[in-house]
Amino acid sequence: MNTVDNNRKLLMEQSVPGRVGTVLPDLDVPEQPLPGQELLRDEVDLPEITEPEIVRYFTNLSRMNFSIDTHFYPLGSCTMKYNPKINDEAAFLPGFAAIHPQQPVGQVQGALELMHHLQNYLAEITGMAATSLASLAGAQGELCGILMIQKYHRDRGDGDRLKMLVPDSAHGTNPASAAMAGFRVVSIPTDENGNCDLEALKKEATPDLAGMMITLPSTLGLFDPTIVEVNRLIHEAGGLVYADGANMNALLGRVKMGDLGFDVMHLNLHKTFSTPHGGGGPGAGPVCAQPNLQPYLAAPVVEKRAEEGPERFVLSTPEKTIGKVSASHGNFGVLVRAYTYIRTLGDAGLKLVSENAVLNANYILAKLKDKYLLPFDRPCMHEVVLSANWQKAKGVRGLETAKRLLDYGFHAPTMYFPLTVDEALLIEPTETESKETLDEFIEAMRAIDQEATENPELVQNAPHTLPVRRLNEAQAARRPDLRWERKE
Amino acid sequence: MNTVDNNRKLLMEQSVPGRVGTVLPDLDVPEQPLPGQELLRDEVDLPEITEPEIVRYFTNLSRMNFSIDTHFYPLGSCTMKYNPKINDEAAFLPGFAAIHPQQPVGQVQGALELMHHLQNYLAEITGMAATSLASLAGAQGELCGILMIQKYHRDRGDGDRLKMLVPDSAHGTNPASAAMAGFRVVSIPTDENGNCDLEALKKEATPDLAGMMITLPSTLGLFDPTIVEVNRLIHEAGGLVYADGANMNALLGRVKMGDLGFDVMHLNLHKTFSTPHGGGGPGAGPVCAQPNLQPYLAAPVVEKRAEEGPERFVLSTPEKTIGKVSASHGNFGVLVRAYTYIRTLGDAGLKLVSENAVLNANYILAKLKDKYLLPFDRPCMHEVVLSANWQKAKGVRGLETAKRLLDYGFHAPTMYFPLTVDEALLIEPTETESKETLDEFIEAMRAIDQEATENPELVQNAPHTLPVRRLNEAQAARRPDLRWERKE
Amino acid sequence: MSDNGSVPFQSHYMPNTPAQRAVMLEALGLDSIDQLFEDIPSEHRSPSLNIPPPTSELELRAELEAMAGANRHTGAHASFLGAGVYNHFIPSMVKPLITRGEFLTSYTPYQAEASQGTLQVAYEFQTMVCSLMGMEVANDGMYEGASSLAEAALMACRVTGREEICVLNTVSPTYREVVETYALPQGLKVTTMDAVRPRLPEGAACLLTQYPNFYGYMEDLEAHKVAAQERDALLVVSTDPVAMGMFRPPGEFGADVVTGEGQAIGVPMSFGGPFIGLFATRKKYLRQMPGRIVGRTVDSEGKTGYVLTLQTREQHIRRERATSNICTSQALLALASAICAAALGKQGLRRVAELSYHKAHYAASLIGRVAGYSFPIRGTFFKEFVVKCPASPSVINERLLESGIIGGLDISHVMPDCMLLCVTEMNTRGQIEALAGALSEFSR
Amino acid sequence: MSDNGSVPFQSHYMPNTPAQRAVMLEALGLDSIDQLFEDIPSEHRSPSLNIPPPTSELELRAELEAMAGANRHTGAHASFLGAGVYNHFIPSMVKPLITRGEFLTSYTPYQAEASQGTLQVAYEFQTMVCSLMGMEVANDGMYEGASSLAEAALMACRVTGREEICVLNTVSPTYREVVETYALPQGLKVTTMDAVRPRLPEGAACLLTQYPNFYGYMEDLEAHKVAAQERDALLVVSTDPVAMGMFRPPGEFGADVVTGEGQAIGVPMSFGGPFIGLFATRKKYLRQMPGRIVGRTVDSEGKTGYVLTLQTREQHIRRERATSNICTSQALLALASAICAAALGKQGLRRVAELSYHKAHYAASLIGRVAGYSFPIRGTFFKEFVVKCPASPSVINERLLESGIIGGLDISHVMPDCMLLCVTEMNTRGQIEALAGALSEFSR
Ligand SMILES: Cc1ncc(COP(=O)(O)O)c(C=O)c1O
Ligand SMILES: Cc1ncc(COP(=O)(O)O)c(C=O)c1O
Repeated sequence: MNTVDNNRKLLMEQSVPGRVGTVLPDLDVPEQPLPGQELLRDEVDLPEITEPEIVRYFTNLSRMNFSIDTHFYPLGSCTMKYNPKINDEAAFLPGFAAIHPQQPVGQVQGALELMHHLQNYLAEITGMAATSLASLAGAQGELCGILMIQKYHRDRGDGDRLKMLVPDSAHGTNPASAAMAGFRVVSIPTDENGNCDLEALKKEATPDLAGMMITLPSTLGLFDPTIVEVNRLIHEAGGLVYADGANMNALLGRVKMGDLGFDVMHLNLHKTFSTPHGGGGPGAGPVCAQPNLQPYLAAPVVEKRAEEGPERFVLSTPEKTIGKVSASHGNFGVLVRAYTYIRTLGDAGLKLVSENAVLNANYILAKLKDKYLLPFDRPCMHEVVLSANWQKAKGVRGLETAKRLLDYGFHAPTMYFPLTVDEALLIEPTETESKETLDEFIEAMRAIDQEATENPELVQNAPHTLPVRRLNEAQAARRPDLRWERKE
Repeated sequence: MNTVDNNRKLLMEQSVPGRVGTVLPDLDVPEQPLPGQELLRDEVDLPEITEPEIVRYFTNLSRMNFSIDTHFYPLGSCTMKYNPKINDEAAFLPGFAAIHPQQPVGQVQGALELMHHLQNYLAEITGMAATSLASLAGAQGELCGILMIQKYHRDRGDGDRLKMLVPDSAHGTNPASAAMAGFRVVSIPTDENGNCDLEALKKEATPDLAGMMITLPSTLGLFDPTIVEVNRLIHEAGGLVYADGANMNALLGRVKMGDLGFDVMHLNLHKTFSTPHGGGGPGAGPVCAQPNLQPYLAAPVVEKRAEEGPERFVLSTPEKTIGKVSASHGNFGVLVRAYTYIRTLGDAGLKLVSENAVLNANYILAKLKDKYLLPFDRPCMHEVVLSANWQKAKGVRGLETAKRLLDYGFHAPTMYFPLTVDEALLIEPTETESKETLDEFIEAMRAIDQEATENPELVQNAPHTLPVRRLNEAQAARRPDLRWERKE
Repeated sequence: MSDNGSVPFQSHYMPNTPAQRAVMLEALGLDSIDQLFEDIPSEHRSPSLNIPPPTSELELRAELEAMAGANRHTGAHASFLGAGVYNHFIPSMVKPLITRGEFLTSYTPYQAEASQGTLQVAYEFQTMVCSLMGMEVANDGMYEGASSLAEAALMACRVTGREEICVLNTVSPTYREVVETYALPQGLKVTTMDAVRPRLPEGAACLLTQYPNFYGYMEDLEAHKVAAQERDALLVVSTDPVAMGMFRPPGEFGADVVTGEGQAIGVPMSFGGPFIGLFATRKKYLRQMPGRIVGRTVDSEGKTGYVLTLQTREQHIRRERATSNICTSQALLALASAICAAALGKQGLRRVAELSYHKAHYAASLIGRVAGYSFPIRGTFFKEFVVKCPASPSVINERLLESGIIGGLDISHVMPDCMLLCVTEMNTRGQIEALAGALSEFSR
Repeated sequence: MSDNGSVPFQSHYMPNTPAQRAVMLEALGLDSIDQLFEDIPSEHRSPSLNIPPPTSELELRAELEAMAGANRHTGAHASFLGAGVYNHFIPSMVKPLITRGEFLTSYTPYQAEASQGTLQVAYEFQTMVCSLMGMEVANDGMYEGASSLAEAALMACRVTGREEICVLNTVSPTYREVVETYALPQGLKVTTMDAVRPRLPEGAACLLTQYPNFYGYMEDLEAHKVAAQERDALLVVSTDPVAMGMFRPPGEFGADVVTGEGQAIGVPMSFGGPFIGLFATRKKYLRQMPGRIVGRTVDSEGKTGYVLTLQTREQHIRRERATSNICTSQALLALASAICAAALGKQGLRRVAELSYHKAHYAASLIGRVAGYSFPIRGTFFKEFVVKCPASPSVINERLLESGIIGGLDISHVMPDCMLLCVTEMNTRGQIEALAGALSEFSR
């Protein structure tokens, strides 16, 4: 169709010399002498395009996306839940959106108060002693937590604890973060039930052990019942345990990570606390810590002074801080949204989140396990990992199953992750989807299985109904075309 | 596709007992005694549905629409130009959106000031003496204007002037408004050049003549060069002339209606002044009048007092007003948008509007007249009327040509209007479309003409690519199904 | 920058550049755009235009904010002003949905296949209006409440072939004015009558009532139905849709036409507009109804779809014999109302009504205890009530404003020293008590 | 209403009702949801949760507005605060576009066919960053300016196989802190050096510079390039993209990596985030670049399309050997910047830069005339400059606030009695003169 095809013309291809996209004011002060020509540039190669064209272009681009507002989006490990509109409304209030991070604290008490409440809520939810809101995404939270562990060891003269354990099922950011902090990463296998292989773990509990990063529930969607034992083993070996809290949607109000023996963890506000993912961010990855690690939290944190006064809330630097990880205080706009979300749901609502999220996932599990291989036959948490191995036997790969789902109007599950499961399809429905939607999704999954038998080509060549057909990723990587360039 | 089909489930069909869409506060005052049961109702049959479902439902519904933000929309007589985003931003400012029409004027000086400026701008643009912003759409503006003419005659003891002339090409609201005011409507034919048939007009210039309603440029997209003569004839016969200003987009800064001898007119802010049409409103149809009719304007108007003070701007009732036409002061939110638009474009910008609008229409005319019959071979104004008569000879009707355009990603022109042109296609590109878009549209129109020759069925059965195929309007009218009803 | 003044103005709303326009003119065989305007009598061509010059968005925004800032609004003030326009809760999902370009910038859905979104919304809206009012059919919305009532009166005259419109004196005075603006010029008669046991004259076309009435009290619709029926006149009821969350709907009392102002559900007050007129009636009057109507049908493959229907009633087909001249109405606000009604849902609308009811009655109970204030009207009220004050309402309102309170409507021109107060779920207990406190300063 | 407290809480965010959950549990063969949580050690199950109860939107909105209202913001104040976060003009089209659900609520575009919108935007963003910086390749954005610079330093160490990072002392102190947080734990060395004729030690991996620098002045990139090249070190430049509207881009000076804070183009200040880190480099370092990269390709029918590419650099493939741990970044803000940059366009970005330049220099010229104020730094500045004040900047700022002015950044801890003032196109002449006027109260 014309509209879609047309819309693939890039801005620079639509540019026409002389067009303007906005009108700026005239200079209202006397003109000042310009610097020497050697400092000035000729012209900037930006498009010349008018407001109507810009609006139509980006509006139509948006229409080529699947999203939570338009589709069921059961992308495992991503917690694609509904993002309430009041959260955005709050973040856009001028008193939040139009304040500068360097204003004296007396001018921004409202913002600091909100951050202080949020720190406390997150500490309470995780059962930890304190929170720093400084880190800007999950991965940066991980880095902070790992640096805290590192500094803790160094401060105790334990600086040659250089080994960090990471389960083989872990999200890629875990080993990457540990490596970024300079640790040697050792992978710990998952046992046949999907839990941590305790024997393997014990073997690695050596004096150079700095700690372990554990995702709970794991990226297999499973709660490891031996978790307390695992944490004990690490502690016994002198290590500390980092919890990747990206999957907290399963556990809100059901268990506190602090109670299980974790020392430090991050939360993904853009998952569990429903701030929109924006096509790839912004997020926020606050870090919560036990008293032992609290002094190491990233700066700044918000403190509330005992006495009333115009500077009741202040920004402070934890005593042994690992430092700053961004120029400001965190992704404040995201924090406002998460705060609004927690206040909306309250204690009762947060508990309902995990109940519904886990029930929804198990319902899918129960309704699909006769058609798709279930690698771990036990109740899952907020997400279920299936395998398309049976379909593969018919000639249809997991990737193709996933792409075919797009034709049915559902976003695909996460594919080929965790890496430990063949042809993995990681399905996370979240609590904001209805039973009706789940039933339709289940029906589609079953229909695709049948298509794999009866008409495998249909599945193999999917998608059929989207703005583009299967894209050539190999070519993209082989001959990188990464920006528009003027044709000579 | 699933998503679209699913989305056709109505709210009541998605409703599940017990779901809630929003959470309301607890009662914070002592409960009060309720009235007797006989006054209370059992329950209201509204849906029970949650926020995520509502957002997904309406978001996906919106995606089934063509609109200016997504498509070229050359719907003749509708002036579907781009609606600037700052206009909406302005209307949503709390100081405009959260004020009550009955607040004492001292509390709303800003709103009144804006209205006062707008009154003046519109009077200046039309060359009239004064403006009332009270009428809520073009048709209500017409009614106001016609009532003003009626009252004027009655006040002069000329109450039996009961005949209102309306050209045969007029928009349906013109005769309907005249009839609503109690006038006898007499249709005046259009001559072979598309102008007013002066001979026919003269015949109707009898003592019972109250006046005439004239659209300028006409709904044929033509500026009647005899307009001054027409107005003179009506005036000579003791009548007054009403200008339907819905087509003012052609004339901004090019001519003032007041200079041409019109006595009263309305403007469609939702056309010429680019307030969004919202799928069928809101609009605003301010009325501008010459000094003779000014005292009859609908109430209220905003007056500026000579002296400074906290009540500088006041609401007042014109001396011989026809009365109020709504409970408040007009569609204020629309007025804010139009004001913002006029201030943005300014004098120079408004002139550019008509230039570009007229040039764009003539460009289409020139590029299509070899393929589509041009009933009036002369330069047009902001829109061009073509006829699909040549295509009809090949078996393809105007309606089908129009529907086929949808497949090409363009909204259809207005069809079968004006009624005086066979198989009329009324095309209004507006000034906010680029030459590139016009060229693509022209290409599509030419391609459809070729399809009409080579593959008429393709056109006859269009559209092929939309969420629904051709809809059965006859059945809709024969067996009206106008609301969801619970199946027994 | 220095040559800023001299370059011709290029608007960011219009893509074609001077160079492109030259190419287009060439295609037309013309030298200048002026040649396209030669039908305009030369002496009137290109007049001077005394409008300020183009303004940048940055400067204009500052100017608009200043003008908006000069108004006292409910964002910063408690308000007890109602009288037909209400400060009710609007869920945050409404605005992002109605401002989606596909809804905001589309036209009336004449081209059904390209407008299924707007059309399906209309069908939802019609359904919701019928449910609220207890009626059989509804249209897709009129301009606003007052003109909607006027159109109902005109319809009643058409249906009955009669010319006298009776209106209760408890109907909003402004609404009555609008009815007169619409009806009198056509030669129809408008008669105002007392709301207590009204007796309609023979040949009356209809009885217009308001429920709750202008003063906030519930009219005795049962009695009014009898009064109308005695004369074979139509009972027309103008309502507040929020009241329908708890009170028996007019349909259950046998109303023939129900109109109303839809603003209270989902639409900001915006100084009085844009709003959305509600209009519902009995099936038998369907073809006499004004306004747009959307119907469900099927496409050529049997799939469900929606279209504008019964258009032969409308001006673009029937012209001078149309049931109304209305064309553009208020579709976007109908959408806002539909979203808000869905969000409130069955439980929420009742709750909004009940919260308003209890808070209004609590306010009345507090004010009733202040010496010098009394309630001249007896009966059941919903969220508004009339208070007779010990001082001039306008003086009291000035005092209230000092406490950050926008007071009630001064109705002393119809009831001496009286104020019409409105309380909704948006008013907190603190605000209500502050109101009562401030009022007690005038106590006698 | 009376039984309000007793019904179980039903959230408007979760569709499944108790009845539906019962049906689902039955399908699982379970009696209670608790059974699904039995893997949790029983002693830790269902702890108490000390979080306030659910709050209605209506009440929460009031609370949020109160908290927001407790902050002094640029909607109500003139501001001269910059230092890396700027109050620049954002056209009104940005917000309605970025809040479209399809952009706002989609995930990272792993599923390319269902994410062409997001992917094409990323390609546009990469194009724009390259244009602004005069560089060959750019990624789809990092967290923000400071960590983006830190990642550039790490990349320089990878590329050169060296371990010493040199930073000019004119780079923002906070940026330097962040570089240290990222670099020191890995055993890398961070050395700060004077910006005047810096001499890099042998074995330096890179020289980090800022342009304009933290104090607002243009660094001599030509000289810095020579200094870096002498040691085969990479020249890394952190920029303000608005400055790129008028000043020669780092690419033209031979910069190897250019980073920056994208906020100034299209992103509100929001108390410091979310922002958007810019990252561009030379083609030869492409495979060492951190972050997401989008490439253009074709589909199976030859149609153009976009995909995430070169993912083998990234953590989800390369794990501990990835070029960075970054995963979720700031895509929505990249979108905002891309829209804003398109709206400003070639002419507009230059104009914003020039307006800022002229206004800042005008402010400096006024302040320079006030006795007691002086400029400790010589050189060309863009929109910021350092003023030495006759009184403590914090005292002066308190006084300014009384006039509705948010003053400059107090940098007296690095330069005694100095303030860093920023002026942009958002500051009117009136504001600038009011600032100068208020400052003159402290004149000596
Ligand atoms: C389990 C897990 N850990 C960590 C992350 C990293 O979080 P982020 O993407 O916010 O950096 C993710 C998300 O991608 C995740 O799913
Ligand atoms: C020529 C003309 N006159 C009058 C009208 C009526 O205006 P409205 O739809 O605002 O009532 C229209 C638009 O529909 C029109 O095109």
